[in-house]
Amino acid sequence: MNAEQPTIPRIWVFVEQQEHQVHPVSWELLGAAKRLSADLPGSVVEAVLPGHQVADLAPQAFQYGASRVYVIDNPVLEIYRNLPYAVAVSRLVTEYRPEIFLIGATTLGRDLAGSIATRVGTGLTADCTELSIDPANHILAATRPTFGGNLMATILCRRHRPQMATVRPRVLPMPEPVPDATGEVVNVPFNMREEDVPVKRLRLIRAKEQPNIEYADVIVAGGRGVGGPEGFALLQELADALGGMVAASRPVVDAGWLDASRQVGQTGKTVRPKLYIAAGISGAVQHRVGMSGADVILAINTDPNAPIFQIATLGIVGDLYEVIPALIRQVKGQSYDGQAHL
Amino acid sequence: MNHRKNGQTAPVAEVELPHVNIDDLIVCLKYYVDEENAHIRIKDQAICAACNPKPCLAFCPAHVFETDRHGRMMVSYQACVECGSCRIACPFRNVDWRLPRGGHGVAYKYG
Amino acid sequence: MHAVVAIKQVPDTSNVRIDPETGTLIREGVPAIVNPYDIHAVEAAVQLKERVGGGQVTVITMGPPKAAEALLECVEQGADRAILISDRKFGGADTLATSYVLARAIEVINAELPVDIIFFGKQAIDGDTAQVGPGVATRLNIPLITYAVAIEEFDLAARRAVVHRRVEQGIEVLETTLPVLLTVEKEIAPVRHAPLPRLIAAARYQPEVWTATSPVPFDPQQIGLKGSPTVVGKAYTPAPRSGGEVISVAALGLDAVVARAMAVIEQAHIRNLQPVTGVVS
Amino acid sequence: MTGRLTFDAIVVGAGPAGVAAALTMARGGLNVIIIERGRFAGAKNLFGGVFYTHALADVLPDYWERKPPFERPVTEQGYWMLSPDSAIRVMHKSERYLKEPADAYTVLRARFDPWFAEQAVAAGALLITRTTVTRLLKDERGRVIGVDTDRPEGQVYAPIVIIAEGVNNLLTQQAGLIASDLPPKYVALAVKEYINLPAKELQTRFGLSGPREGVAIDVFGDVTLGLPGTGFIYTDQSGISIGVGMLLDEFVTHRLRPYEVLERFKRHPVVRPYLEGGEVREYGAHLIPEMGYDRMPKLAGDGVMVAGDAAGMVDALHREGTNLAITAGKMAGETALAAHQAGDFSAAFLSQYRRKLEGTFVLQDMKQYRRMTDFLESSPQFMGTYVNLLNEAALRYFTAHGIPKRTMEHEILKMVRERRSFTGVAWDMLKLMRAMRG
Repeated sequence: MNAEQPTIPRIWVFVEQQEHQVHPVSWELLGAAKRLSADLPGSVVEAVLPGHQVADLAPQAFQYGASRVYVIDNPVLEIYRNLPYAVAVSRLVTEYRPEIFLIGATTLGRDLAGSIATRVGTGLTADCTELSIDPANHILAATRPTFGGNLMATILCRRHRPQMATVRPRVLPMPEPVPDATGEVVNVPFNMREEDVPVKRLRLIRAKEQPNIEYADVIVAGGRGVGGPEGFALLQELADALGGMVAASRPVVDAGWLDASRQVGQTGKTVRPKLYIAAGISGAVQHRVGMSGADVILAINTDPNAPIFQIATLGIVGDLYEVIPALIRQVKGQSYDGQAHL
Repeated sequence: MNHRKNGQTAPVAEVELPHVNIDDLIVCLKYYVDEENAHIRIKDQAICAACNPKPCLAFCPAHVFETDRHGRMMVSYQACVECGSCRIACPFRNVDWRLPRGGHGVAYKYG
Repeated sequence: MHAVVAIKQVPDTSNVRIDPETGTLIREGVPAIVNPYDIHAVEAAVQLKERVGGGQVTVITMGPPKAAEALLECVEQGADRAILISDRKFGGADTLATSYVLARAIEVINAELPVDIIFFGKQAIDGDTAQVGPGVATRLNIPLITYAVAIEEFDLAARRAVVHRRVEQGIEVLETTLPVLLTVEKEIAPVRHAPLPRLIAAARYQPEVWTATSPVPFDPQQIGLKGSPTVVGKAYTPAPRSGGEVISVAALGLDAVVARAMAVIEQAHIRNLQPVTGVVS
Repeated sequence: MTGRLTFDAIVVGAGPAGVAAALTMARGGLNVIIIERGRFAGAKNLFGGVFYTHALADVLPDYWERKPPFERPVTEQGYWMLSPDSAIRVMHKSERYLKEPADAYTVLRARFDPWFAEQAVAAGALLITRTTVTRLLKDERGRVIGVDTDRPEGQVYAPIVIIAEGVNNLLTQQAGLIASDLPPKYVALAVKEYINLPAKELQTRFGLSGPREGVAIDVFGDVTLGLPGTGFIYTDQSGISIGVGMLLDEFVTHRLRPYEVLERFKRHPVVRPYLEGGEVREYGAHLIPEMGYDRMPKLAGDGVMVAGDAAGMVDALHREGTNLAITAGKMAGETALAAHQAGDFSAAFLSQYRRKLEGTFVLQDMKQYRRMTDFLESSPQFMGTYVNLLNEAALRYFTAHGIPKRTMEHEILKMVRERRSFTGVAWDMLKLMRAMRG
């Protein structure tokens, strides 16, 4: 086998593509791998790209920081299925023995990572939000929330390699691509046949789902201060502009302005969006327990003493009917339409 | 119903009670909400609309009852602690109150 | 038809609170429940049994003796047999060690009565790793379908099933051979109110208890702390959220306020969002 | 499943009354099922009371060896009489309270009730939780023959049903033992908070020397804005139970929010220092039946008996309830045993349940204080005027330095006369005596 220089610490990133579209988390991970690499002397950042006829995606991986891309090309990899992907990637891992292997904590990544870790017999830290290199012993410190976000745990994998982690999408910043970056493409032979795969995809139903605020990345929530059901049309417009969903506090739902499935809080739902805009919500504890896990909270309220300001990233004392239309204009000008911008 | 004579009553009206946001209190309670079945319902909204001064808005210890701005009585049964006050104290017996489905509703941790 | 369901007893994280003084978890009074996804897995197994006209549902868990309560709830829900895998030696297991123990137990159960389908909840709400199910499928070398939402066909004679699975783009319809391992979403089967006779049966049921050595030995190198490559370096409570700046339209004017708000929205870096639903173009 | 689910006896509700009944019957060899709607026994229970052990010892003589999860023994008890800014405190502390087991303990119901239910299970009773009894099953002659629950295949049959459903007496009404709902003038609404405090801190504040001492305080006067009702403060192991209860009618009439009345109590200058820095871990509300002896339901019908709050077995004056419930549950259980022996489940046979109770403190006390609720409701001056008066008199008394004592006494008397005429006072005293005597 061509396991050249096994002493080079390789930091690998799994490049997730479906229908020839790379999931942005892969680039976020390459950015993270670059940062880890700086703390791990002599290390290199490399990407693993399985699929069918995907070699043309390799240059993107170079632009986001990979010095080498392992392309595994086989028709059985055209549509993601656990077995062929797990076998292909595990073989590669066994061959090159990377030091660290990062995978996006997406539906696909979560399906795949556990299978690879089990095949290779190594440790896996799932669903991380923070990665760093422990300066004392040069191992990966992977931090993840647990107990519903109430506790953070930093997990170490001391003796087994690779140190595997899946990382949530969008918790790490998107790196700036370097347009003329290049690197080496390694074509990895993989000869599984379709008849060896026990699972077949019969069809894909591309369906709009039922609205579920628990999965929304952007939430625009309104409270009693919105004044009535009419005001929610305005919030909906902002939510649409940001690619998000509208939610509400208890009084709004009690008043029948919005459906109970939209209620955030102790007797409603717990949400954990990237961005939570609270408009006219005073912020009783009952509401705050349902949304304080949001990454960024923007609160708009006329009452400067509203408790929501105690937890807001930015609090705006003002009339939401003045602030939100102005925000909508700005946001529309910058096309936050919820689509990927690559 | 109340046979107390005026003048003997302590001057309750003069007392100012501190404002409490009930949501801040019920936040510490554990509920197993029965999403499908509301165990409290208003029998006839017209009766609530005509009711004055709607005592349930005050006496309910979980502030389950609230009117929207059109005067409709809203019931957030999810916050109910199942005391049963509304069942017997609604002046028009207009509250259809049953016990929540087994295992649902409030579950006290201390009691 | 023989279905095995692996479940976990978890603290109800929706009720976990942080002590503001000490910054530690308040565990007192936090109820232990069957992991919410797992109870749907049990329900799915029971409904499948009803659909094919009979069979057995075996439910297993690895955990402390108290986890027997969780098994009893599964018996109420319709499980026929319940096994508690409990031993101090299993303590401290990470996902790799846990998947070893469950896979080994399923092998033993399979030797007694061949297993056609294995159910897991999609993840446990205390750890949220979603890794044990995939690990067990890999160890047993059987097909894995995660995030299953429906079983369209289940043909014991032909040894095949058609399963719906939730993915970012929509619903994937997969055909698989049997046996298969599914990790399930709640939609797979709504949990029914268990019949009273089942509650009475469960109240009188004693789950089997398996230890690290009996009735079958587990490899001591692969269980508990020894079998776990990962360790918790440190655990801490996230700093309580504190408010940032509060600015007012009256003081700064609308334009300045909106500019600051846009900067905060930028901070959420939501520009590279994948749509939650719909087509990735 | 086929075939009826049949037991010797069904108990509805796993509170103190139901568990005492089930325990008694299980020990007597009956096949008993207890059906409880909460997730566990005690999940729906809340009280602002003190638990008296005498009744427990009666059903479970070795209870102490079974390590009941009590909070603290009551080694000091008494009354605080609040005016808006002051308090007169009459507390009794005695060496004689310091014994084990003690006569009275503070208790948290979600901890105590599961333990008590476990004792019944250990005796052979079957406890089914998370199941709500929706109605009584009757035969063509109207005799109770079982219950229906909200579970599929949820009908259970037994020749005897003991209703211990608590204050919301839906089944008691269905059984025809009481004609209608309790009117809000005979029901108290109590709200309570459990406030967490480290045991050491708690002991310092209340002057307790360790975990084997505890305080129970009944509070009158300003706590209920002078309306009929009481407040209470009890020390738990590492926390305080604090609450206030008033007749539901008072909340209705005066449009009071119960939690705001409680908040006002907590902010009282005399109360606040005890709670400082504590964290509210739980809030709850519950009704207390105060219909008194004369309005109690019939206690037995054909195939059915009722015990505990459902039967109105509360002595509000002495904040007793659980002990009445346990004793009544035991008597109902014994009656059921006798009925099985005789093969007679008729109302006539089961009426010996009531006769047994008449021989105990349960009905004797209730009879004695039969007029208490009516009295307090019609004489609010006991809660308002007199308590304020006492406080002001005390203030004069303790601060009247340099004023001739005769003048001070005169002033105090004048104060009394301004608030209430002497004849009024005499009349009140007479009414109070009558209410106390029954």
